[in-house]
Amino acid sequence: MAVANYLYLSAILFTIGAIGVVVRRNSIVVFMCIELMLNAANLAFVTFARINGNLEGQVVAFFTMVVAACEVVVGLAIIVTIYRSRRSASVDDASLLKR
Amino acid sequence: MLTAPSLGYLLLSPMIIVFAAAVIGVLVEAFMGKTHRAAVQLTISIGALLLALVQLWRIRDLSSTTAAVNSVTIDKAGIFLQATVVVLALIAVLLIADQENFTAQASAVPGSNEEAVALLQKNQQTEIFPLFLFAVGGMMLFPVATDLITLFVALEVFSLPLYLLAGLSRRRRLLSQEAALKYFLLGAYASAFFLFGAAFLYGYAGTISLVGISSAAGSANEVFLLIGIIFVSIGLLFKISAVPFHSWTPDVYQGAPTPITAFMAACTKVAAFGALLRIFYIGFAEAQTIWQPIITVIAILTMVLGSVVAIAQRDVKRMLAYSSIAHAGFLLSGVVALSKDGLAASLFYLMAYGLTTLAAFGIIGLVRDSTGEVTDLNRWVGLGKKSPLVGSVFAFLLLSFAGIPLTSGFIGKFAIFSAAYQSGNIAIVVSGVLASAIAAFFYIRVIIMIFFTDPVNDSVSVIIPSVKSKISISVATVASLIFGVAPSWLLTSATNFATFIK
Amino acid sequence: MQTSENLLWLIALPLFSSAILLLAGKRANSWGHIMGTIVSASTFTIGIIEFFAMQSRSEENRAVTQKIFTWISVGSFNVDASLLLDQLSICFVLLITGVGTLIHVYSIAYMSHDLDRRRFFAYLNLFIASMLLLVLGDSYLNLYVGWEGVGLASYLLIGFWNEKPAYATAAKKAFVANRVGDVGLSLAIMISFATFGDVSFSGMKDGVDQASSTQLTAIGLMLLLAACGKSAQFPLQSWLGDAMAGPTPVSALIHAATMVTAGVYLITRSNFVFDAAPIAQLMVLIVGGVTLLFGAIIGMAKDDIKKALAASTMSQIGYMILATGLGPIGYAFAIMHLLTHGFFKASMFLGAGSVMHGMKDEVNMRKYGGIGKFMPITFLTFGLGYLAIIGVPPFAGFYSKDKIIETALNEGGIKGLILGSATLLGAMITAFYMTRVVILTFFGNERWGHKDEPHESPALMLIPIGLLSVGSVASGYLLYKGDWLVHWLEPVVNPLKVHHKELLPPIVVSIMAVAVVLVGVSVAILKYRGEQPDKAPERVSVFTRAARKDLFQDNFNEAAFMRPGQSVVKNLLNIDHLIIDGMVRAVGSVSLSAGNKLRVVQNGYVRSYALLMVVGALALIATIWLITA
Amino acid sequence: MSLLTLVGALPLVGAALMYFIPSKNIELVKKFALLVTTLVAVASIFLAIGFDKSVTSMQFTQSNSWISAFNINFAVGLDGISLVLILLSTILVPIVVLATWHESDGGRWSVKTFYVLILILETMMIGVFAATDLFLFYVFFEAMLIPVYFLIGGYGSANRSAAAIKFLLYSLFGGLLMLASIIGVYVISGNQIGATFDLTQLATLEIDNQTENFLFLGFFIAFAIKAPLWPFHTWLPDAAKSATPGTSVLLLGVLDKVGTYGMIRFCIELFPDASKTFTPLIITLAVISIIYGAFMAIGQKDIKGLIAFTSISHFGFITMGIFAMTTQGMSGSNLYMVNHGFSTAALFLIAGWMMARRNSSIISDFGGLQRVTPVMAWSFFIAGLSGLALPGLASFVSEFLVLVGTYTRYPVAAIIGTLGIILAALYILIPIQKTLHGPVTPGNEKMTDLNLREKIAIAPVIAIIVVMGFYPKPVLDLINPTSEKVVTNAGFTDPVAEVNK
Repeated sequence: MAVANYLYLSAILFTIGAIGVVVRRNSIVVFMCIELMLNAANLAFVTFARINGNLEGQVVAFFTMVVAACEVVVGLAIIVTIYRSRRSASVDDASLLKR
Repeated sequence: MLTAPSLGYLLLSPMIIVFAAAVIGVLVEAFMGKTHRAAVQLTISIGALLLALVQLWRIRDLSSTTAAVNSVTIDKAGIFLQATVVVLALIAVLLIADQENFTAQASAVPGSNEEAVALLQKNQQTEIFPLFLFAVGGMMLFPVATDLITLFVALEVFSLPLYLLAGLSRRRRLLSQEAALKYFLLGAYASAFFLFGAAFLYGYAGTISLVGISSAAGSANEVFLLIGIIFVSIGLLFKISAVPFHSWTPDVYQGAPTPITAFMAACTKVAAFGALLRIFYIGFAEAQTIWQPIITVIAILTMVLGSVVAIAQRDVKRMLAYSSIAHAGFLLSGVVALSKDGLAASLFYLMAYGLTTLAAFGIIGLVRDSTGEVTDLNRWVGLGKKSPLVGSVFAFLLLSFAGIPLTSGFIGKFAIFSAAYQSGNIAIVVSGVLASAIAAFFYIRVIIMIFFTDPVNDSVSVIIPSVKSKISISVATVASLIFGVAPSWLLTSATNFATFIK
Repeated sequence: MQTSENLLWLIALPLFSSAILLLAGKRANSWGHIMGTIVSASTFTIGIIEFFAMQSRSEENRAVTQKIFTWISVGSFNVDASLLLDQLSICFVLLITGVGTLIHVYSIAYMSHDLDRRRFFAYLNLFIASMLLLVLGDSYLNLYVGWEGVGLASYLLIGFWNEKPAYATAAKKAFVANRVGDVGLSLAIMISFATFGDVSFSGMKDGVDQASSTQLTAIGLMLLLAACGKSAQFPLQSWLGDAMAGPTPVSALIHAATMVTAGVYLITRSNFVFDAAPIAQLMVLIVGGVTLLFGAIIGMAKDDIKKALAASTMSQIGYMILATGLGPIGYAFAIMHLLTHGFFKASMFLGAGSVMHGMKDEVNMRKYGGIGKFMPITFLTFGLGYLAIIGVPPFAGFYSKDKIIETALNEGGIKGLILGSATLLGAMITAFYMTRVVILTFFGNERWGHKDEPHESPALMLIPIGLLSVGSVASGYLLYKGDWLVHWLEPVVNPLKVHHKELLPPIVVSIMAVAVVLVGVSVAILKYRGEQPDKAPERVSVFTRAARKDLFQDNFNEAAFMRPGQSVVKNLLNIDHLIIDGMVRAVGSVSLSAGNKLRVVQNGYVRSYALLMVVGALALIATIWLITA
Repeated sequence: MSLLTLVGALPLVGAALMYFIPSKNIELVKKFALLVTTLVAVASIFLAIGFDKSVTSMQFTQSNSWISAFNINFAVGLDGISLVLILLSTILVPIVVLATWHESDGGRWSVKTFYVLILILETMMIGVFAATDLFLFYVFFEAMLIPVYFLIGGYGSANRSAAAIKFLLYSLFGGLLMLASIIGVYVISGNQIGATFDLTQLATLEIDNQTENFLFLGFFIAFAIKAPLWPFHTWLPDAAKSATPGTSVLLLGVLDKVGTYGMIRFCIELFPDASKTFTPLIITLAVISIIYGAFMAIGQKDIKGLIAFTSISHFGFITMGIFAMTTQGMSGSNLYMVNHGFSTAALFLIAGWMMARRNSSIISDFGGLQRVTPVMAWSFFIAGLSGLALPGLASFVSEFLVLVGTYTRYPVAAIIGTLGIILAALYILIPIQKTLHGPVTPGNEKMTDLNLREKIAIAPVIAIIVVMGFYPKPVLDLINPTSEKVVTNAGFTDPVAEVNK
């Protein structure tokens, strides 16, 4: 299998994630979509590491995972707090701030 | 045989101090009783920032590309930007120190008993200080980071605390939490774009260092470079609130606790622009024919849209949010200029804008009624009558935003447009001045409301600020005034410090 | 050229006097009129002294100058405040100060009941100063100052009783009409500067040979326009009738004897321009001819004694203007008629004032009748003036008018025929309307109803009238005798430069002139003998109606200028508000509504913000793709 | 430190000293303001005495580095043009202070604030005319707006805040366009001779045509708004109607002169070629202003609006004279700036007294004032006569010089402009008839005449109007050398008279 295909896969995953953020309402799902995008980027890094023949990309992937984990912590904290206040995880409900 | 990587501790010391203080802050939060905790936290924060500043002063003439292996470049511009962040943070922390803006217990459900009890018992949590310090640390790291992963990490390090800080308001907690959620989701979304772009830059250059990307010019995979530039730019443009990645700004500025908005508006801009400048000046310098036109268009769109929409705002924080969008547009002209002058102008502008912004939001925090801050502009009418001093100061700050001579805003605008003109970007200069004219309209409208409209008889009043706020606001205002009347020192410094090394 | 230190005093004395009277306020009420009169008399004295001094010098040394200071000096534009007294100006100086002084004296009595008499004298002094500056200025710009100065004095005096809105309006009308003429003078000066690089009389005279005829014609036409404004010549004549709103001494001094003749002075002074600009000269003839008939026709229908006299003034100045259009010889005759007219018209105006004084300020001749026997002296002096104006030998008007008719006829050809007929016709009409005035006023049935009997005016009024009527009897002959005036003015206007062939012997012309006068008088006597109604008859011919309406001059001005002007103003007010300011406001409201529209995008939904980012990303990709492709 | 700097700084020092005067002591505040402004006037007269007429270069110069990063200097100096304008400003201010003694009493803010603003404004006015550094000029030019804005907005009459904002936005818009041009000039200087804002150096730049045209326009539009020239004028009537008479005097009499001054000092001196290119357009606009302003003035019902529109007409004359590019036009325009300043001051101050007494600014509310208040009426009348450029009064000399100067180069424009003098008669005499003549309008019977303070305030203005009409030489002597230099440097020579060719 050509290495380039991994890039296509990565692009597809990223696109799915990006579209998911736009179309889904549940904040958890939205957040998962973002994670999907991050992982798509990870995939690309790893692929490029392979293409370029150096390890930097793989190192980056590890870093990204750590950072993503931190992001999950913060993100879930926020989402949960909001859920407790509003009894809803829909991102559309949080739309008091506008215009 | 592995050799341990050598770290330039002296050069990194400012950041290390701040991060260390943040960690200590976490420990204090965890183990210290509530009585003196706030004071200790504040002392730690101020102390760390002052110490960092001193360190920055000591290393002001040093530079290195290998301070942290190859990930961090300490150079003149980097030091200036870090110093700017620290100075602004110092002023901001005094605003933040007014605890009563923040929820006593973030975890408590708004309006619940738990919350009420915590308030009653003065059981105020002080996690904002460590969070703040982490953010400051990240902001210091961001403009000096010279590889993609460090940039990403720094971005997240200062963003994640900010997401949380945005949700900590004591009053109108629903709005505050909403702001946090929006900021978080959109920020993470933008980070994903950034990371994806970083991947493609890596693919293009075979290295993650900015210098490497720059020297890989002419590599076959031009497409990777393009995708990389676009996506990385999106991540950065989001942080500086450039159109069309600006939507979060008004909502978050409005929803977040005002001291946090102040901090965010001032320092994030410095950090993000610092990184933006470094990436575009170092990493993408060779590809300027590609990005310059795009950034020019974005800059123009940003100034115009920011100014136009600001006209229609009824909320003073939202208005300032749009104003910050417009200013981002002005600052982008410095990026487009791609010259030493452009860099120097940007450095000056960031400092000047940051000071003015801090003071302005500081003042907003003083206008209150029984339920808390009043940000509805219609209720600001006649404020000049109620408190001439606060009215005048705010008017002065607005004039500075508008770029009237004898304010720092004017010098900044002049510097940055000169640089843009010098680099041949006359379109941006003309749009800039026209947008400034539009912008002047809404700044002046507020001045009219404050001074020339009779106050309606309602409960809005200007509270007497705490000493900390007083210091903070007056330092920022006076600095803003000095940099308007006698900007020579800051301008010369900015020029002297306007070098990125590779 | 010799200098004289006295000239400045001619202007300075009355000017200071005027200023003192105005500044002193009520304090000067008791002595203001005395001071005004003394000052006026002293200017006359200076004038006399200068006249005799001048006469005693040889012909080429007669003119004297006095440079007072450098007024304006910018680049090549240099104008001194400098005065020139030559043979031409001395005539005017004497007329102005002489008649002026008499009228001052007259006014002491005439205005004795007016609370503001002091102010009146201040204005009179101001007028004397301005008028003297007008005739003494050695450049067009200096003349211009006097020119507008007399306009101001005229404005102030016409509007002396400006509590009456109609009077204030008349004053304003006079000023504005004069300003139209002033445009001409301004432009003439500008063209002169562009042409000659100089605006002084002597400088321009020296350069006239090198100037192109286009420029000279333009200057001439503009000067004519100026003259039309000041001298109430067609088409700027309409203000003069209304100007009779001023106190009668004013009408006599300013609107009969002196100021309105400034146009004649201007053209005569500019003889070197007109002599070199035939088209302009022809226009002068046309304007003069038209006005002399125009005024005469209006004069036939006027029942207001002052307005009838004003129409007559207009007509007589028409004669003078016409004469100035006749070339070198004409200037002298124009000045001669101007001087004689100054005497007899002033005398008649003052006579009219005397009648009004006796008739409780009634001006309508239909309410007069048979006054002659109550006011014998007034009747006598008025009669002398009457004989002078209609041109009965040997009264003054005969000599001066006769000469104009003669010169006009001598033009020869169609031009001569037309001009000659016009002047003769004018003379006939003059005889008619003046006879009408005399009959309606002094003869016939008494129509003043229940009012008190008219009484003769006090001596202080009668003496000036008497002196003036002496002038109206004798001045003509004195000036005519041995072509005195013609020779006197020769250095200024070169009347003898061109030799005119005489088509008709002078005596034939004189006989013709006297004949038409007799016709005019007879017709008037036939028409106005017997009882006259005390109201103007309603059923009159179209011509009479037109003449009563001043030949529709006001209607014309109203239709041609006032109403279009008003609508321009009205429309501009709207345009300014709706379009020009509107565009500005539109920019504001467009920005505001754009702001409001764009605000809607900010709908609060995270998803749509994300969508906006995606769209932005796609737009960036598309742009880059376009750039690099 | 140059005397000029001292004169300029004096009002600012005065404003600072105001801090020590208790706000309650209104009379002391006013007296102190009067004292300071009078001192400034006296000091500025020393400037005139010490001024060497034979030299065309800047005098009383001083240059200190201000913002070294941009090579910006605090550089001031005087030539004939700026000297007379400074004299105009410094003489008018104490007169305004004295004349409008009670104007600030009913304002939104304290009387003290009013005078502090006036004093600050005076410093700015002096500075704007004295600056020989482009950047410094711009700073004064823009910063000046703020005190005026507060003076209009804080002490004006009805509709003041709308008028104030209109004024400010208009001016800011122009100022920002100018800023773009200033940046352009600065950058070009950096490329050619080393970055500088020094005016004499900037005048030596070689700029390509297209760029020069754009830079010129940036400056010109700013000044055209300030002046104001048709069609940028609509802010002025609103501002003048809403401001207090004293503010209006400073606004029309001095501040607007910055526009015409700028046209000479910057548009023409820095961009002679572009000036040449745009002259036809500008002359056209000027002529339109003359006629348009006059017609609009005729149509005004409000006395302040009337004076504002007459000024627009007069500014048309000034602009026309400037761009006629002849010595006469240039000197005439300069002189006109001074004369218009005093004439308008007289008109506005007296109109202000009339309005204060009647509590109305509608022309038709007055009537018969000549009977009731003769001194006031006479003063108004003389001011009006100067407004219609009656020979013998100040405006005439300047108006005539402008027309003559224009005629030699642009005859058609001058001819149309001359028609303005007919309209001038209408727009002055109609209101004079309505206010001073006719029967006394009900409500005016008890009107009081000018008191001693008012007489003292107006007397010098009237005296200047009269003296300048008869003897403008001293001022022309100051102006002429500079005017000639400007015209020559712009590459023009006066047209030669036909007979001398």
